[in-house]
Amino acid sequence: MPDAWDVPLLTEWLTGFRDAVDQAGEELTALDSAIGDADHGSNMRRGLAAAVAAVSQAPPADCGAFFKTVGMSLVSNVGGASGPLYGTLFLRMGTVAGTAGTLAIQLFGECLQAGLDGLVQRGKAQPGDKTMVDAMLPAVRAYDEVAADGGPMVSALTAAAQAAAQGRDGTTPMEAKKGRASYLGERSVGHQDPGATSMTLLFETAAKVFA
Amino acid sequence: MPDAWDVPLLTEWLTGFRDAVDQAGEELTALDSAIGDADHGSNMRRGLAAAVAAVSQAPPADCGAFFKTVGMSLVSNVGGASGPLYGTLFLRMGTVAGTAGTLAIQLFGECLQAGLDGLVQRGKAQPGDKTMVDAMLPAVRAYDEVAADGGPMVSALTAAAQAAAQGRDGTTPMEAKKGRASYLGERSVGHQDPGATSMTLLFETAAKVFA
Amino acid sequence: MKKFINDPSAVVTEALAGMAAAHPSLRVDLDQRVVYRARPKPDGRVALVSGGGSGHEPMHGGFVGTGMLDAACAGEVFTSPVPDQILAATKEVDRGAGVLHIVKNYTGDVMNFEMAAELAAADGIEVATVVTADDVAVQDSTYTAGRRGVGVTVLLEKIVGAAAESGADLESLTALARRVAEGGRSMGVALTSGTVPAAGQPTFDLPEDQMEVGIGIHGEPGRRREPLAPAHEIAQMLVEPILDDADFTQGDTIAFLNGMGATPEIELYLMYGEVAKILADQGITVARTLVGSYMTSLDMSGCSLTLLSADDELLRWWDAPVNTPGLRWGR
Amino acid sequence: MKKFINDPSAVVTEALAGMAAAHPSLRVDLDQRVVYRARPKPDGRVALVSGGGSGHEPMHGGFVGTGMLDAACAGEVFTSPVPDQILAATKEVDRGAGVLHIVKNYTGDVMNFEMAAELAAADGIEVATVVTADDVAVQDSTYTAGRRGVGVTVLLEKIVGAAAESGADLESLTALARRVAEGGRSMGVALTSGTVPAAGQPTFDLPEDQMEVGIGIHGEPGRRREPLAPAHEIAQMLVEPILDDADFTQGDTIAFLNGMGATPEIELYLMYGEVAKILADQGITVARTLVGSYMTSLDMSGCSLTLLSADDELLRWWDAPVNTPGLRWGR
Ligand SMILES: Nc1ncnc2c1ncn2[C@@H]1O[C@H](COP(=O)(O)OP(=O)(O)O)[C@@H](O)[C@H]1O
Ligand SMILES: Nc1ncnc2c1ncn2[C@@H]1O[C@H](COP(=O)(O)OP(=O)(O)O)[C@@H](O)[C@H]1O
Ligand SMILES: [Mg+2]
Ligand SMILES: [Mg+2]
Ligand SMILES: [Mg+2]
Ligand SMILES: [Mg+2]
Repeated sequence: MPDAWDVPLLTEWLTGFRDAVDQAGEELTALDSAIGDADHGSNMRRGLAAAVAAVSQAPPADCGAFFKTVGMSLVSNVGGASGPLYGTLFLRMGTVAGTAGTLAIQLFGECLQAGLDGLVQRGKAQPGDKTMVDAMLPAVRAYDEVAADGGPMVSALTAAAQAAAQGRDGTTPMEAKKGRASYLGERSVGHQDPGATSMTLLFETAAKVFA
Repeated sequence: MPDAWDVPLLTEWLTGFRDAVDQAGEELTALDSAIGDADHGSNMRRGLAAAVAAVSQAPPADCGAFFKTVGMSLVSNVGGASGPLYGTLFLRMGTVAGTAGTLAIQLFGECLQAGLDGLVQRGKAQPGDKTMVDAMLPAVRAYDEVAADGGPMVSALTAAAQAAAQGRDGTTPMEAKKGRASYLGERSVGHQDPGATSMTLLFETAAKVFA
Repeated sequence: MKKFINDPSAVVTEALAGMAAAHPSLRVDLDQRVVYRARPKPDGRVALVSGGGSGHEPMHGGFVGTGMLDAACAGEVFTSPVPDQILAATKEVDRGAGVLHIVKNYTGDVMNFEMAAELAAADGIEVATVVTADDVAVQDSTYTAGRRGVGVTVLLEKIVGAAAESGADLESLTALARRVAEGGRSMGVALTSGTVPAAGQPTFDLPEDQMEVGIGIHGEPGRRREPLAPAHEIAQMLVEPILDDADFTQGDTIAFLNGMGATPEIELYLMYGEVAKILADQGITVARTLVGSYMTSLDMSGCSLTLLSADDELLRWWDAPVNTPGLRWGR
Repeated sequence: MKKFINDPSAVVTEALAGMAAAHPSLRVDLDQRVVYRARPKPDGRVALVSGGGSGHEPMHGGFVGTGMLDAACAGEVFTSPVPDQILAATKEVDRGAGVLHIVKNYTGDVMNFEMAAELAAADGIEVATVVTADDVAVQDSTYTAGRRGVGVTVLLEKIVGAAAESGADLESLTALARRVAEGGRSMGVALTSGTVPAAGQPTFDLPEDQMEVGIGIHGEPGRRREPLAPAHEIAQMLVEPILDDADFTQGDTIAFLNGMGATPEIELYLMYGEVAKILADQGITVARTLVGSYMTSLDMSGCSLTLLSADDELLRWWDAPVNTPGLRWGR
């Protein structure tokens, strides 16, 4: 097995993420009920079902096309905050991936960084604002450290997933500054962020693809 | 004590009726909740408070003036069905009473008959329609029987009160044909009519004045 | 009881004060509890007076204005106004051409308006009366109180109000009003009971999985209870008894789907979509539509459907300008 | 959950179908879930597009028509529409003079409109955006998501819609819109939670003797809970934080008391009476008033107050004719 992503592996990642979100849907919505508007689970379910359908209907020719199809599906089917955020993340990964047929550890790291940049540019959240950024930022950092040492991919992704989970747990004591939870002010403290929770599932699923 | 009504005795009747309705207010409203709109108690309370205030503010010169003041107060302050019905009853009694200072057993009987006629004319209820008519009609009949035998007043009024109570009890198995209860159709069966209940209090209080 | 109120016994007067503050086009007599137009109509025109218990807002006070009512008398919550109010309003708005009383068929309303009309006549004012009785949930009979006056009242006030504005005389307005009253049929359903402020608790208890079918507008229970059903089945329950009672396949129909006070518009529109489908299937031509909460029953959740047969004249009056807080279109 | 619905996931489309059936003045694209005017405005005029989650009816679809919006995009219940809808609407209504997007300040709404605006610009359509953020319950800060856009949105759509009808260009309309957005402040309170159809149960539980103070329009809990209070105290809780945040004693004010969906008009008017008294005491001149349920939160019982500073120009646009299902006056 080559130590790089290709379209079939990306597809495995996507369907795995869809399954994980399907399973965690109630939990995501429950988290969003406490500090938001009780729809993060159904939003992500709707979007990922559409994304999986899109890539299986017209299998993308390269990694860039794959990410763009996923990104557009999320943008066009989710709505709310998570649609543009996850959508931008995948669209930017697609820009960096371009027409590449495979993404080795270095290039995939650049894709992740571009996705994170897009997410932050779109949502303008700082670390500590109690958002999905608090899971993704440490995940990308951890990935980069392992990648700087030359990999392998499974180690980089596993480190990323662990860092994401830690970041997710770290959102609980935070007072939200972005998204709907911010309207609650101090009432948002003590609740785990739903977006950081789904973001952690994304990295955990990625690690499993190479495990 | 003369065997006839005069203004002080009529006033005693009115305040007694006010007190009886005050006390039975909750019961009247509860009866009206079941088959009407839950306001017969508060309607009658409001009206009788106004009537008592009116006759004490400007004590009427004769029996006719007394009845007219009471009737007008009820018409002007009750609203709903019971306002015009009780109001018309007293106004018509006032017409027959005219400028009389006292009402002996015969004349008072004519007053009652005129009141009943007014009530029926206004409300167009037949006996058996489950209304206050089902208490007042037998009461007036019973009064007339004793009056035809020459009285005394207390016997005529006591007979009337007993007949009213019997009529009131008789409304329970009836299906309403008039008033709000009629909208319930068969669902109105098994409930005592609130208007027949307050009408019975009127006759019971009258009997007490001469007891 | 969760309500925006102060003292339950002051609700009617305080709400009227708020109406007066909100609408410079109205003049509100807070003592008599009568809502008038701030600018009365010209001499020689017939005036329209309506009224009833409070708790049905915007009806009737919200329908005072050009093209609709001249005065509305507000009774206690769910209790008809007293003759004094109606008489005062009748005298105030008479422009020498007579006054039409628009009365919903409830024993109390009918009798209080009747007494007021007698007193007004004694004062030399020509008064005619039309009584609405369009609720098909109640069996019609000359031996009973008859049907309740519900949704058609709103349509009648609009249509006859427009005709009155144009200068029609009392006799022809009365005839027009009777024609509207006779051409309308309504049916209502409730998902929850309302709460009368003075009573402090819901008038009836309705389990989560039940609804009341055949309700009026006074928070009273309906003709029967049924299990809660999807919107398309409820639409059927509204349309069917109306069509069983009268034929609407000839000519045009005005359809009015009314919210009972606590029904949000998204649900009303959804219900209207279901009703419209059935009406189309039945070959009924809906020429005009009104969807909204115009005749409410305090905070009851529910809706009622009213169908009115309408010829070209009625549609013309329906389309004519109206400018009231509750209903407003045209110039 | 007691609602007039069929399938909870079909609520938005079915309600739009009912709207289409009820209003011949509208054209509804049920696939894209966009409400258009049946008769588009003439070439050379700036078009106004708004939208947001469903469940706030009549906002926004009910505000499509002459003198207000050209198109409204309906998202899922309480979820902003996706860029595809907004882009489709923007393209459809552009008359060559550009399109103004009216967006309520919620992360999702802002981002989805932003993406649509980028795509439209790529298609050569000039798009400007105004974001409303008038809710004083939320502390304003550049480091947070900022205040929610609530009641002022309705006033803005009316005022800027009138100006757009008169032929103003995109730049001056955008400036006008910003002026309205900056001049408005709102505060809301809830007596009960609403129920999202897909969720099937109330978003939060609120005991009989408690209310939520500082709510938005998405059924979310407010800033704090308080014991249920009489109307005059609640009015104080609405007015005070608004006046603490901005001065309304100079010039004229438009006052808008909004019902949240399940609040009957009698209570709204009563509340408005209390609000009007406080405003008068504070030396605030209310030049225009709007009382009704125009921006709802499904079947939530509650209300919000919006005050808007208005100069003569704003009042002129406010008074200009408007003809939409939700707001209608003038010719
Ligand atoms: N400005 C932002 N930047 C990054 N993430 C954000 C931002 N705003 C919200 N989020 C994320 O979005 C999640 C909520 O998504 P979702 O519930 O689907 O959308 P909505 O808030 O519109 O209902 C939050 O838990 C948070 O992680
Ligand atoms: N047509 C009628 N004739 C005689 N009595 C009537 C008639 N209609 C109603 N009633 C009486 O009025 C009573 C109800 O009075 P009330 O509750 O005060 O008025 P409303 O029905 O307008 O709320 C009924 O219990 C009945 O006895
Ligand atoms: Mg959410
Ligand atoms: Mg009653
Ligand atoms: Mg009553
Ligand atoms: Mg949402």
